[in-house]
Amino acid sequence: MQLSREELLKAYRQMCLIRAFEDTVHEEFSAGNIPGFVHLYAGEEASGVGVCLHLTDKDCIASTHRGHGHCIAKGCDVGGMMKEIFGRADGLCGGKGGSMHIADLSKGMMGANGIVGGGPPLICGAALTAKTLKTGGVAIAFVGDGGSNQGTTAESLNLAKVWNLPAVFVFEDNGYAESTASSWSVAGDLVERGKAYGMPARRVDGFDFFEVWDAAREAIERARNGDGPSVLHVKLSRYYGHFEGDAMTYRAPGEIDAVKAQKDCIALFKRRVTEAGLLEPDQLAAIEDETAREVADALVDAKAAPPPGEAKLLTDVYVAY
Amino acid sequence: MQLSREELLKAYRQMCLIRAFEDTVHEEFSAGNIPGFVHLYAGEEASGVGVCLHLTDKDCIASTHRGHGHCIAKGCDVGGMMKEIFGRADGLCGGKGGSMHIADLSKGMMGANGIVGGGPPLICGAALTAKTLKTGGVAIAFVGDGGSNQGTTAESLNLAKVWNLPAVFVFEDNGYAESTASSWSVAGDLVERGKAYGMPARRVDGFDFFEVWDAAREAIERARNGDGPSVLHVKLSRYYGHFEGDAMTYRAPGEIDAVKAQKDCIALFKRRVTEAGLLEPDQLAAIEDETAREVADALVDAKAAPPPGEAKLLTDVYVAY
Amino acid sequence: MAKKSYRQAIAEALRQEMERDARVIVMGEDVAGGMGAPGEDDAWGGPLGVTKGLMPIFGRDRVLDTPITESAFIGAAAGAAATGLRPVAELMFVDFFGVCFDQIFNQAAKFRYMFGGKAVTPLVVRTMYGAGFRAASQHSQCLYPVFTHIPGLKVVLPSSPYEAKGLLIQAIRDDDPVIFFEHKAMYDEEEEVPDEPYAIPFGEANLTREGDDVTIVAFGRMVGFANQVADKLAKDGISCTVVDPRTTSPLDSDTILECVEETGRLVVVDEAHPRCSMASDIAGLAAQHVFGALKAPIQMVTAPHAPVPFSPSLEDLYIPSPDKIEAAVRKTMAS
Amino acid sequence: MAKKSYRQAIAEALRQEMERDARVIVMGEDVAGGMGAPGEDDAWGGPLGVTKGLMPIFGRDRVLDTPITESAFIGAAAGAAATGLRPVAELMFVDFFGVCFDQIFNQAAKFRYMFGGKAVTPLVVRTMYGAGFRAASQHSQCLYPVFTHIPGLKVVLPSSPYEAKGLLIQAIRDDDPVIFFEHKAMYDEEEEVPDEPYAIPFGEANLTREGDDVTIVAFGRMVGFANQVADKLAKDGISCTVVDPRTTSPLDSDTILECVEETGRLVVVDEAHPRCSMASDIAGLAAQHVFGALKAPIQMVTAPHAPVPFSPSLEDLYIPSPDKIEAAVRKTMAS
Ligand SMILES: Cc1ncc(C[n+]2csc(CCOP(=O)(O)OP(=O)(O)O)c2C)c(N)n1
Ligand SMILES: Cc1ncc(C[n+]2csc(CCOP(=O)(O)OP(=O)(O)O)c2C)c(N)n1
Ligand SMILES: [Mg+2]
Ligand SMILES: [Mg+2]
Repeated sequence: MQLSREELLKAYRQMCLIRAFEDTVHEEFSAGNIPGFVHLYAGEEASGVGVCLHLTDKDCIASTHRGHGHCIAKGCDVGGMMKEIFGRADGLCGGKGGSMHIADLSKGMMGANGIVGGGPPLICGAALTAKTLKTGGVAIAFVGDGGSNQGTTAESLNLAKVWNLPAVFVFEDNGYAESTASSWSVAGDLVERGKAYGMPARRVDGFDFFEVWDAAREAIERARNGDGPSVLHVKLSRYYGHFEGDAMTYRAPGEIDAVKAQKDCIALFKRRVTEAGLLEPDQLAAIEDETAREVADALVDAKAAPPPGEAKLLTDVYVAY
Repeated sequence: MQLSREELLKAYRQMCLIRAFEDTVHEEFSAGNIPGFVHLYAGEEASGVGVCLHLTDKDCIASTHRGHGHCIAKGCDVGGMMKEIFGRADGLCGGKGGSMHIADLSKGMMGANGIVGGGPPLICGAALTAKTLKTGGVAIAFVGDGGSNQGTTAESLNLAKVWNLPAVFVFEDNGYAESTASSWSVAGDLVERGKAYGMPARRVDGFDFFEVWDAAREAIERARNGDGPSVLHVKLSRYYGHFEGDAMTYRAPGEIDAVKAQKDCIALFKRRVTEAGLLEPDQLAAIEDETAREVADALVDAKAAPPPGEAKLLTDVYVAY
Repeated sequence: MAKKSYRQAIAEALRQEMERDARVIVMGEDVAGGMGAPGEDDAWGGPLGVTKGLMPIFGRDRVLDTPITESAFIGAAAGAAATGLRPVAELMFVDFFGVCFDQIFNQAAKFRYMFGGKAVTPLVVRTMYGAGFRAASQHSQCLYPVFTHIPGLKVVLPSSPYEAKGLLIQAIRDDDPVIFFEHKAMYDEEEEVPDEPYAIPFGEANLTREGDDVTIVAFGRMVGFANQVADKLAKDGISCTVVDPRTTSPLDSDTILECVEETGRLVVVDEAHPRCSMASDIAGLAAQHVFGALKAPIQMVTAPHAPVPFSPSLEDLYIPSPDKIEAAVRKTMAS
Repeated sequence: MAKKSYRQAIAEALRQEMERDARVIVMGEDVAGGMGAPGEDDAWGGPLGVTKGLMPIFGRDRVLDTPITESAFIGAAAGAAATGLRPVAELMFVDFFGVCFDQIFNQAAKFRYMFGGKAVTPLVVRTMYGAGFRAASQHSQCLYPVFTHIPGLKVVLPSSPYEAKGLLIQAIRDDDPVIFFEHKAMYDEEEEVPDEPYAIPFGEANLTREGDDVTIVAFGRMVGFANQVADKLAKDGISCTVVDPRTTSPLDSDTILECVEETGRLVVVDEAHPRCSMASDIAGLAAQHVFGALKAPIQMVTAPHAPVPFSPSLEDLYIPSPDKIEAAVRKTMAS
């Protein structure tokens, strides 16, 4: 374990922030306060955070429809995100994008994406920019198990390898694409696929923050050193439905409760760092309070914030037209 | 070797027919008699023939832009093909398709295809029909090395495996996609890709008709038995340019001559069957004459045949509109 | 006859055609759902539940879940159609056409022409379109003008539950590739729908209102809006014909042109973006063929040339509304 | 100033902009060619040789060959554009857009709107279009109406070598995603083209002929045909204005409408299929905004609602010809 105390605190803070954010959005959606399609990341926090902890603003990520966690892990403003999800004028995207399109290019967050498999090609582009302009940056595509099958993803693996791009493909395999099990929809094996495209590939326990962090460190280092792309196949679980409103009847009774009880990534992290004496329980408790408050404040602000006015309907289509 | 004498004769006949056809089209194109984009299969005959010898009309194939050889191997009428390439009214597609779109669904030939990677999804469909209607048929996608990278191809591998379709994906790796070497454009390894999608995959020497035939037999048998899809990675060489008119400056001087001298698939076949005493030299010579004559006749007919008249311009867009 | 929702009407059409013809199969992402999962089978029926209940009747061989690979499975549907099945494939949202359009427009749509009339491709692609769901830019588009542009495709826009059932049955029986557009905001709309199967022919417009002053041509969900406006304006003495073309390709231009000739005024209502749209298509048709009968400028009511915004406050402004249609009718009456 | 071909004009624009701005890169299948191959490097320059010669000057880091994976590399170009490069990606034939359109229309085109105005995506996609090459149904389409329909894209149709150079330079300097349509049958057309770089602004139509009787609006290759017709008809005393809009999006509707107001008659010439086309787009525009000035039905000359046939005998009948344009002008004059 090579994380500094500061990094550990940051990791815990971000995971708690994501969890609090998603739990809050879940409640607000259930109460009918949030419209549209909303996909929550709760349960998968160790992946986004374990990867993004290695990144700075000059590094880029592309996310999926399930983007809130990646946004927070990449440093997007939680207040701006909440406002965006509520469709407010000063949301991170002016209320025009909503949950499925939150982005902050200044943070290297290239957007959640409503198109499954939409991100990997974009990440090849961000990696190409880094390589061409020699910024030292890397680019990471988060892709679901369902998205792993999409042709755009396969093409991107090939392109990243052929162009020797500083890229990492993180397959977040939460066991389902909507109601379809990944054990059915993903033929063969994602680690083997990465290898078949000529790149190092590693299976990762996504409940274990430290394992994610370590695998990501290795892959990102490789990319930064000019040694090309890698694949990580991260196994994890989502706690809520595919989207808000999903009754999840396709899951086994008790499936989620068992995961929560046995290997919740935040609980595992907490146990590990306290047992090892790396962080104090009250430090962690403070973070829990703090992040809960941050999200609660963001919610209050978002509810109070005004929606965009008519004048905004036709702006931002072009830089100039 | 389990080929009957009859099959050997048929194989030789088809390979010679393809060669004669392609050589003739090459000459006619060079003479300015054929318009459009024309991609020739000369040099690759053992692949199309070695695979299609296992098929009957109830089995389907989807081809590529380089489709003449697959058409002939699948039993399309050579006269109708030549007329099609000349854009004649009674060409196989009424002159509307041309070289890149020759098809004969009654023979299970689902078309050459102007779109790289266009065929594999269609073949999943033909295989699904066979499976659903229990016809006992199989479906084969021919794909180039360039086409192997296309997302449609990767998706089709996955779908064929997940649906357990009676399909075979034959990657005809002739070393180039246009002017780009497959050693560069194909990251990793095609056999590994097949395996990574969970299916048997085998590398095949495409100069050796018997090796192709055997590998195809195995894969097609597997498909017919309900044991799902396979991949064949067939290494071979094209004798003409990417399309007619290509100066091929990207190839090594002498590259093609060396292939022709050392491992031309037709010459190898001939040597092998005569040396083993399976067929007589004069039987083979007769086939050579016969196929040359058949193509020469087809050419004469095609040149004399009338083009489609104006009345045909707007027919065949719909069954009914 | 009973009241049925647009969703139920579609499901009934699918079920009845599957009963009638064993070659009809349904495929798409989670059209049954629960594939490989430990819980309930047939868990989803697509994200909005349209196909739920088919799989228990027809089994997994005829109701096929797919991985998220639209090129592969829409292409497979095209290939299956060309070889003897009659597949109904679900492209969940039409916004996803950009990952698979080749298999639709270069393959399925062109087989027959490229192959000299020898192919028959009875493919149906069902897909959701339209704004109003707060689903933002990548899940709210209309895009039927793009499909209408392509020769070889037929394009259907059912405007009510009754229309949806009859047009879907026709689509499945039709021997050409058909794209069937379901408006996601209409699934819960209800009306009387016959229990028995019936087919509504393509290329025959439906006059939902007949009047003397203005012809309103409207598509899909906009037909209902146009009818509302016509009813309202009737009280003010403005008498409107409302034409629901039902299919944009083939298009019943004869009926449209006749109506325009009778009324002399034309308003076209198209939920899609304005450029190269059905609005301009119909306007161009009239300006070429019944120019002499026109008494006033043609009015087009469309969504703006902008992506669909997420925020409800903006999305409500974005969609062509009854108010905008009414204003357009009043404008053409005033000139 | 020297005579240059359309091909040379495009190549010169690329070279000059690459010299001017190190962020400009070129990518596509075989844009240099010979990658990994034992023979000559820079062997191809694309199938018709347009980009040949760039790689030796700018190197493989700025002239990138790609595998045949349009989604990945067009998407990479979009992602690179959003992060600081100014990529010019070649989609060899526009007919291939069906395998990669998502990255163009849902990603690049919508970034700015979806992200609330914070994205800048200076992407250029160069692509070949048009019939006349005996290239059959999947290599001869126009499809610019589809791109024009999409908000967030700019669409350019250069009608001559001079136009091609100036418009491509503008495309590269432009901060929005631009689709640049090169007609494959025009590469060898020549005219005087200035040696120095120059940019032709988007959305400013060019009047290539000015007359009193009829306005012909034509696109791309059709502009030359329209000019021929105008010259011929001038001898018969029919005086035509020919408008080359240069860009279909943005569209210089002001100029078009002014011309129609002056002449009172309109013929639109569009090489694409007729439905939801630029022909109907322009017709609809005129019928809405300058209806009162119109003296005759609007005429539209387009390709038919059919795929492009291979046979030269059919393809020659398929393409809008000077004869058909002349007939349309005479028809509008006669009514
Ligand atoms: C191209 C495309 N096809 C289908 C969808 C609909 N859809 C949205 S999310 C999803 C499932 C994605 O599963 P996975 O990639 O495993 O991500 P997860 O939801 O599990 O995070 C589907 C089918 C889409 N948005 N885009
Ligand atoms: C989608 C698509 N992209 C690009 C092309 C242009 N193109 C035609 S053939 C070809 C090369 C194909 O190479 P390969 O698959 O190896 O087949 P080969 O020509 O070697 O038989 C290319 C790039 C195309 N027709 N379709
Ligand atoms: Mg998943
Ligand atoms: Mg090849």
